[in-house]
Amino acid sequence: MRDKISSSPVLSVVSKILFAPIIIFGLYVQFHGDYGPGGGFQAGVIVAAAFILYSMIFGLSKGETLVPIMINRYLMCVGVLLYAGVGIVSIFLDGMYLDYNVLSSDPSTGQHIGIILVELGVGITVATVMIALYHSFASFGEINE
Amino acid sequence: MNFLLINFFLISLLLVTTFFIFKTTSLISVVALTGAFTLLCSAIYVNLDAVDVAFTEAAVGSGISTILMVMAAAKLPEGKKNKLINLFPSIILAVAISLILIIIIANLPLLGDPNAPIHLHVVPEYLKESKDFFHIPNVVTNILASYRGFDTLGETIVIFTAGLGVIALLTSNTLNRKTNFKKNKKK
Amino acid sequence: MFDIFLDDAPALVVVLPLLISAIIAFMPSKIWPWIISIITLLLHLFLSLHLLKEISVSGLIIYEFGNWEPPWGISFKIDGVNIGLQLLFSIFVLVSTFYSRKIFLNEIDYRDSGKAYSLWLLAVGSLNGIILTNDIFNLFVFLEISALASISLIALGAGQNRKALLAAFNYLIIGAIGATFYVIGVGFAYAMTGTLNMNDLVIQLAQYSDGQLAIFAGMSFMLIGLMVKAAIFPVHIWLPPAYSYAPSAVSTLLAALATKTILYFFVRLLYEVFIIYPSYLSLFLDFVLYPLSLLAIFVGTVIAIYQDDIKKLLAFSSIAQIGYITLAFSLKDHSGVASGFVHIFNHALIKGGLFMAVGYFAILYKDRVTLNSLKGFGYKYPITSFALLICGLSLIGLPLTNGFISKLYLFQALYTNQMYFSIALVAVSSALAVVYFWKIVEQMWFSEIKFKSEKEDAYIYLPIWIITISIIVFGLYSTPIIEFSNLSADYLISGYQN
Amino acid sequence: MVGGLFIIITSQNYLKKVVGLAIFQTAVFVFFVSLAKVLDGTAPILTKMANAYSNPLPHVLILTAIVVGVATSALGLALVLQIYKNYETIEEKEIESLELKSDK
Amino acid sequence: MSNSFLIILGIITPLFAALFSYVCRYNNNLRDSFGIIGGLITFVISLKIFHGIQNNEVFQITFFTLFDGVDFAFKVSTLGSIFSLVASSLWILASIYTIGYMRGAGEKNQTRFVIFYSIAIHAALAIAWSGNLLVLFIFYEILTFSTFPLVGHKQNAESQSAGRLYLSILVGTSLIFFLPAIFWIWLETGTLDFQDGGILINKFPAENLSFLIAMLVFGIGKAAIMPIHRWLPAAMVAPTPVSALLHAVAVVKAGVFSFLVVIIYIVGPDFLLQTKSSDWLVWLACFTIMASSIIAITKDDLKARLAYSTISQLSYIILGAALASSLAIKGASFHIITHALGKITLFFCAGAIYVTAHIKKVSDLKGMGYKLPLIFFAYTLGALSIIGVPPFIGSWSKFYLIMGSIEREFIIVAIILGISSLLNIYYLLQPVVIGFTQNSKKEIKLIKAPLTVWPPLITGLGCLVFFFYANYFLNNISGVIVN
Repeated sequence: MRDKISSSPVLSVVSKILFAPIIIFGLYVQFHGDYGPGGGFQAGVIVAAAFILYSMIFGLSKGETLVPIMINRYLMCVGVLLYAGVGIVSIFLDGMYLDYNVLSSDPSTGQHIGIILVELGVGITVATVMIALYHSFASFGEINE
Repeated sequence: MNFLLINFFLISLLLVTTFFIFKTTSLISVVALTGAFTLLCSAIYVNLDAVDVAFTEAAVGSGISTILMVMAAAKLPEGKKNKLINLFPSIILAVAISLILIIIIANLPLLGDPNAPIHLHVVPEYLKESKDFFHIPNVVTNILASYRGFDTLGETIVIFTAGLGVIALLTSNTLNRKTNFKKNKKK
Repeated sequence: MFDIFLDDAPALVVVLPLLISAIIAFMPSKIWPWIISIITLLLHLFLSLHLLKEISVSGLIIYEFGNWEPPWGISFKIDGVNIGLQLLFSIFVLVSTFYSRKIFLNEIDYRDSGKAYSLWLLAVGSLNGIILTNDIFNLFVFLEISALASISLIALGAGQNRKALLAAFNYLIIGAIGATFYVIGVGFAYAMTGTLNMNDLVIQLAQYSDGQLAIFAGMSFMLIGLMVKAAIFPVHIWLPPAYSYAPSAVSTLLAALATKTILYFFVRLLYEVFIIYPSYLSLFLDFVLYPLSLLAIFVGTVIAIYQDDIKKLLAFSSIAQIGYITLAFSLKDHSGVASGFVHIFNHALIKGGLFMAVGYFAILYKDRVTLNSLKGFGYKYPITSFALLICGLSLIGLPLTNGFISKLYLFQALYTNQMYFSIALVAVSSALAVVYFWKIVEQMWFSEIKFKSEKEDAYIYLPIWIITISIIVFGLYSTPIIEFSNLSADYLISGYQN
Repeated sequence: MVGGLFIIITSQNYLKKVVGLAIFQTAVFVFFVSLAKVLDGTAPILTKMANAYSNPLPHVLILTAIVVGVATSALGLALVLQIYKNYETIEEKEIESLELKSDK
Repeated sequence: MSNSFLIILGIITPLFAALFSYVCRYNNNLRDSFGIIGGLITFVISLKIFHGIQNNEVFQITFFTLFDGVDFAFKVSTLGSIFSLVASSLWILASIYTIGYMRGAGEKNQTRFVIFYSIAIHAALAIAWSGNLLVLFIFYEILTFSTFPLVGHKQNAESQSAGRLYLSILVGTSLIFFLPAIFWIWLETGTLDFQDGGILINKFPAENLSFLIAMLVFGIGKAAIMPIHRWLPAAMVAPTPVSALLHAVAVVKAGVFSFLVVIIYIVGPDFLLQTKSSDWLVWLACFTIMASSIIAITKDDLKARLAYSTISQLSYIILGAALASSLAIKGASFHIITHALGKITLFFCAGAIYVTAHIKKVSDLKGMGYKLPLIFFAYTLGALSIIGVPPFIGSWSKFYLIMGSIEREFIIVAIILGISSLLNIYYLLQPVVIGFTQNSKKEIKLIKAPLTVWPPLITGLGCLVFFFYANYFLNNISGVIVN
C-alpha cells in the first residue's frame, strides 16, 4: 500500500508543499494559545501530524532521517523535564511548586513566562509522543525481519 | 432555540453512528465511523461554546487516534461476525443506566442556566483575574497552565507514560525476543 | 539552600519520582536506572520523614500548587490520616526497588531496564499523588498515570507468559470504565457545587440542599469507579490475572500498595465528604459495602483454596483481605476505621513479603510457580522459604505476627458493633486460609525431590527479610501501627460525630 | 454513552472493545462540557463585546480527560497488536479456547 | 539461680537440644543423646519449680507487652508445675525409647524427627508455664505445627492425608473457636491473666457463659471431645514414639491441661457452679466416654484401640472440669498424671511389639505373651492402672472423679464411670488374655531392641509405686482449688 502512495507524484508534491505550512500553523497555535483557542496539545498534535504525513508518504526510513528515533525519544523526556523543571525553578526562587509569579519581578509577566514555557513543554511532549506512537505502530512486526 | 435544535440534530447523528459501529464487523469501517463520531462530537463542542475542547477533539480524537486505529486495523485481520455474548444482561444494564441517568439529569440545573451553582462559585474569580491580572484573554489557557497547572503536568506525564508504554510494548526487547511477527503468521 | 526544598516536601515527594522517570527513561545503561531510582527513593524517604516531623508539630499541611489558594488552585493535604500511609509507602517502595533489580534482570531484557524503571517510578509517583491529593479531579489524573504505568509494566510480563497481555488488556478496559464512572461522578458533584476541592466540596454540599438526587448519584458513580480500581468484590475480576502474570517485582508493588492507596482515598471520600449526608452514607455502608465485604472474604478465600498457581492463589487471597479492610471501614465508628487502617498497614507488609518470596522462587524455578514446582524448596532454599513461612503464618493471623494484631482489632471492632455473624465468618475464613497456605508449606518441606539448586542471592533475600522482620517486630510491638491508625481514625471519625 | 458500554460488553473483538471504550469516554465528555454552557454566553475568550461566558473549568478538565483517553486507547491498541502477534487472533472466544487448550 | 531464670532455662533447654541435634546430625549417637540430656535438665528444673510452688514461691517473668492488658509473660501455676513435671520426666524415657524404636524400625529422616520432638516438648513446657491465655494459645499453635512433621513423618499418601486431617482439625478449631473465645474474654474483662478463682466473675454476662464454654471446649481440639476427635485415630499412622508423645507426654495432655487451666484460672469453678453453665458438657463428656469405649472394643488394631481409649480417658478430665466441684477437679488434675503414666506404658509396649515382632493387630498376638514376657508384664501394669484397680495409681483419680460426681448429685455419671471401667477391662486386658492363653502356629522372627523394653517397664512399675506416694502430688493439687 505504501509503495503505491509514495510512487504517486501528486501526493508527494502536495505533501512537500504542505509540510512547511502545517509546521508554521502548529507554531502559531502553540504561541497564540493565549489569545485564541489552542495551546500546547493542539500544537503538538499538528506538528506531529506534519511529520506523520511525511513519513507516511515517503516511508518510515525517510521519516527517520527527518527525526531520528532516539532524538525523538529524548525530546519526549525533555518536554516533561521542561514542565516539571519550571516548577523546580519556582521552588528555587522561593515560591511554591509551579508558582510562576516568582519567575519575574512582575507577577503578571512571570505568569506569562511560566505559561509559555509550560505550554512549550506540553507541545514538545505531545508532538514527540505522537510521532513515537506512529513509529511504534508502523514499525511493529517489521523490525525483526 | 437554534442552539437546542442543532444540538438535538447532532446528538441524533451520534446515536446513528453508534448504532452502525455496533453493527459493522469490518474493522476499517469501524475505525472510520469512530472518526466520524469524534468529529460530530467536536461539532457539538463548538455548539456548546467549548472551542478549545473542540479543537483538541478534532486534532487528537479524530486526527491522531484515527490514524493510530487505522494503522492498527491494517495489521489486524478482518473482524468476524460473532454471536453476541452477554446480550440480554447488557441490554438490561444499558436500559437501567440510561434510566438512572435520565432521572438524574432531570434533577440537574437546566442546561445553560446562568444561575446554576457551577457558574457562581470559583469560576467568576477566574474570569475576573484573567482580565485584571493575567491580561490573557483565553481563560482556558490560564486555568490549564496556571490555576490547574499541576493537572496539566499530570496530563503531560500521562501522555509520556503512554508513549513510553507503547514503546516498551511494541519495540522493546523483552517482548520481541522470542517470537517474530512474520514467523508466527507462517505457522 | 536545602531548606527551600524541605518547605516544598509535599510537592517533591510526588514530583521527584515523576521527574526522575523522565531522566532515566531511555538510558542505555543496565544498572544506572536502578541506582538513580534508589537514590531518588532514599530522598523520597527523607522527605517523608521530614513531613512526619512537620505533621507532629503542626498537625496539618495544606500545600497550594502555584500559590493559588484552594478552591481555585490544586492543593495537597497532609494530616494525620495519610501521614502514616505516606511513611509506609516510602519505606516499602524503597525496599521493593532494592529487591526488584535482580528480578528485573531475569524477567525483563536488560536493554529495557531504563524503561521499566521509568514506568516503575511513574507508578510510584502517581500512587503517592493519590495519597496526598485533596482535589477530586487531580485524583483522576493520578489514577490514570498509575493505571497506564502499571498496565505497561504488567504487559512486560508477557516476556514470560503471553497471558500477561490479556491480563493487561482486561485491566485497561475495566480500569478505564471505572475511571470514566469516576469522572461522571465528578461531573455531577461539580455540577451541583461548582468546586473540585474536597474541603470546599463539604462546605458547598452543606449549602445546596436541593437537587440531592443528583448529588447522591454523583457520589454513587464516584464510589463505583473507585471500587473498580480498588478491586472490591464484584468488580475485582481484573485483579487476579493482573497480579499473577505481571513481572514479580511489579506484582509486589501493586499487591502491597496500589489497591491500598485507592482504598485509602475511598475511605477518605466516605468519611470526610459524604459524611454530610449521614443517612446516605449509612445506607451505602450497611447495604452495599458490608455485604460485599463479607462476600469478598468468603469467595476470595474459597477460590484461593482451589488455585494451583501460587501467584494466583495470593491474588485471590488479596481479594479476601481487601474484604477484611472494607468490612472494617463499613463499621462507621472509630474502632472500625482504625482497624481497617491497621490491616492496610499489615496486609501491605504481608502480601509484599509473600509476593517477593514467590517472585524469587519463580526466578529460581525458571517458570511459573505452581504447587508442584515448590517440591523440596524448603530444604534447598531455606532462607527464602523460612521468610515465606513467617509471612504466611502472619497472613493466617497467628500471634506474634502483625497479622494477629490486625485480626485482634478487627474482632474488637466487630464485637463492639455486635456483629457476631461477621466474627464467625472472619474466623472461618482465617481457618480456611490455613488450608491454602499449608498446601504450599507441605510441598516445600514434606515432599522429596532431587534437583540442582543455586545459592540464594543476598540482594534478593535481604529485602525479603527486612519485610519479614518488620512483620515480627510489628507483631510484638504494634504501638506505632496502632497509633498511626488511631490518628487516622481520629481525624476521619471526628467529622462523623460532629 | 450507554451504547459505548454496550459495545464493550457485547463485542468479542478486542479492537472493537477499544473503540467502544473511546465512544463511552467521549460521550461522558460531551455530557461534562454541556454542564458548562451558559445560554447567550460565548466561548470563554475575553472580548469587549460579550458579557456572559460559558464556564471554562469543565473545558480544562475535559481537555485533560481527552488526552488521557487518547493515551489509554493508544496503549490499548498496542496491547491488541501484541495480543494478535502472540495469539494470531483478537477474538475473545478464540483466545479463550486457545488458552484452555494450552492449559491442558 | 533466680526463679525467673529457671523458667527461661527450662523453656529454652529443649530448643537447645533441637539445635545441638541439628548441629551433630551426622553423629547418630551424639545427636540422640541430647534428647536425654535435655530431658534430665528440664526434669530437674521442673522438680525444683514443683517444690518451689509447694513452698508458695512465685515463679514469674514478663518480657514485654503485646497489647493492652496482655503481656508476653510466664507464670507458673500449681497445675502447670505438675504438667511440666509429667512432660519433662516422660521426655527422658521417651527419648531413650525413641532411639530404640527408630533404629529398630529403620525409619528415615531421624534428625528431623528428633528436632521436632524437642520443639514439641518446648511448646508443651511453655504451655505449662504460660502466664496468660494468649501465651498459652501461641505455644498451643506451635505445638500443633511442630507435631505436624512428626505425624506426617513417613511421607506417604496415607500419612500425608492423616497429617492434613490432623492439622486442619486442630488449627481450624483453634482459629474458629478458641481464638475468638480469647478475644471475647479479653474484650469483656480487659485481661487474660491466669488468676486463682478466675477472672470472669462479675465481668462476664452469666447468660452467655455456656456459649463461651462451648467455644472453649470445641476450640481446644487437642482435648479430643466428640465430635472433633477424628484427628487422634488418624494420627496413629505416625511412628509409635509420636503416639506416645501425642497421647501421653504432650499433645492431648496440653489440650486437657489448657481446658482445665481455663476452667480453674479464667472462668473460675465458683462461677461455673453458680451458673451451672457447664452441666450440658457433663453429658457430652459421658457420651464421649461411652461411645469411644464401645468403638475401642470393635478395633482390632492395637494402636487404634489405644487411641479410642485415650479419647475416652480425656473425657474423664473434661468431665471433671465440667463438674467443677473441688473433688472432681482434683480428680481431673490428678488424672493427667495417672493417664500419662498408664498410657505411655501401653504405647511403649505396642511399639515394642511392633518393632520386635512386626505385629499390629490384637488377634495376631496369640502366644506372644511367652515370647515377650517383660513387655507383656509392663503392658498389664499399665492397663490395670488405667482401669483403676486399687494398688495402681489410676485408682486415685477415678475415685476422686466418682466422688466429685456424687458431690454434685450426678448419680448417673458415677454409674457411667463404673460401666466404662468394665469396658476398659474388656478391651485393655483382651490382648493380654490372647497373648497368654492362645497358641499360634506361626513362627515369628524376633528382632532385639532392648531400648524399647526398659522404658515401659519403668513407667509400668511407676504406676504401681506412685500409688503409695500419691499424696505427694495430691497435696499439691488440693492447692489448685481455692474455695
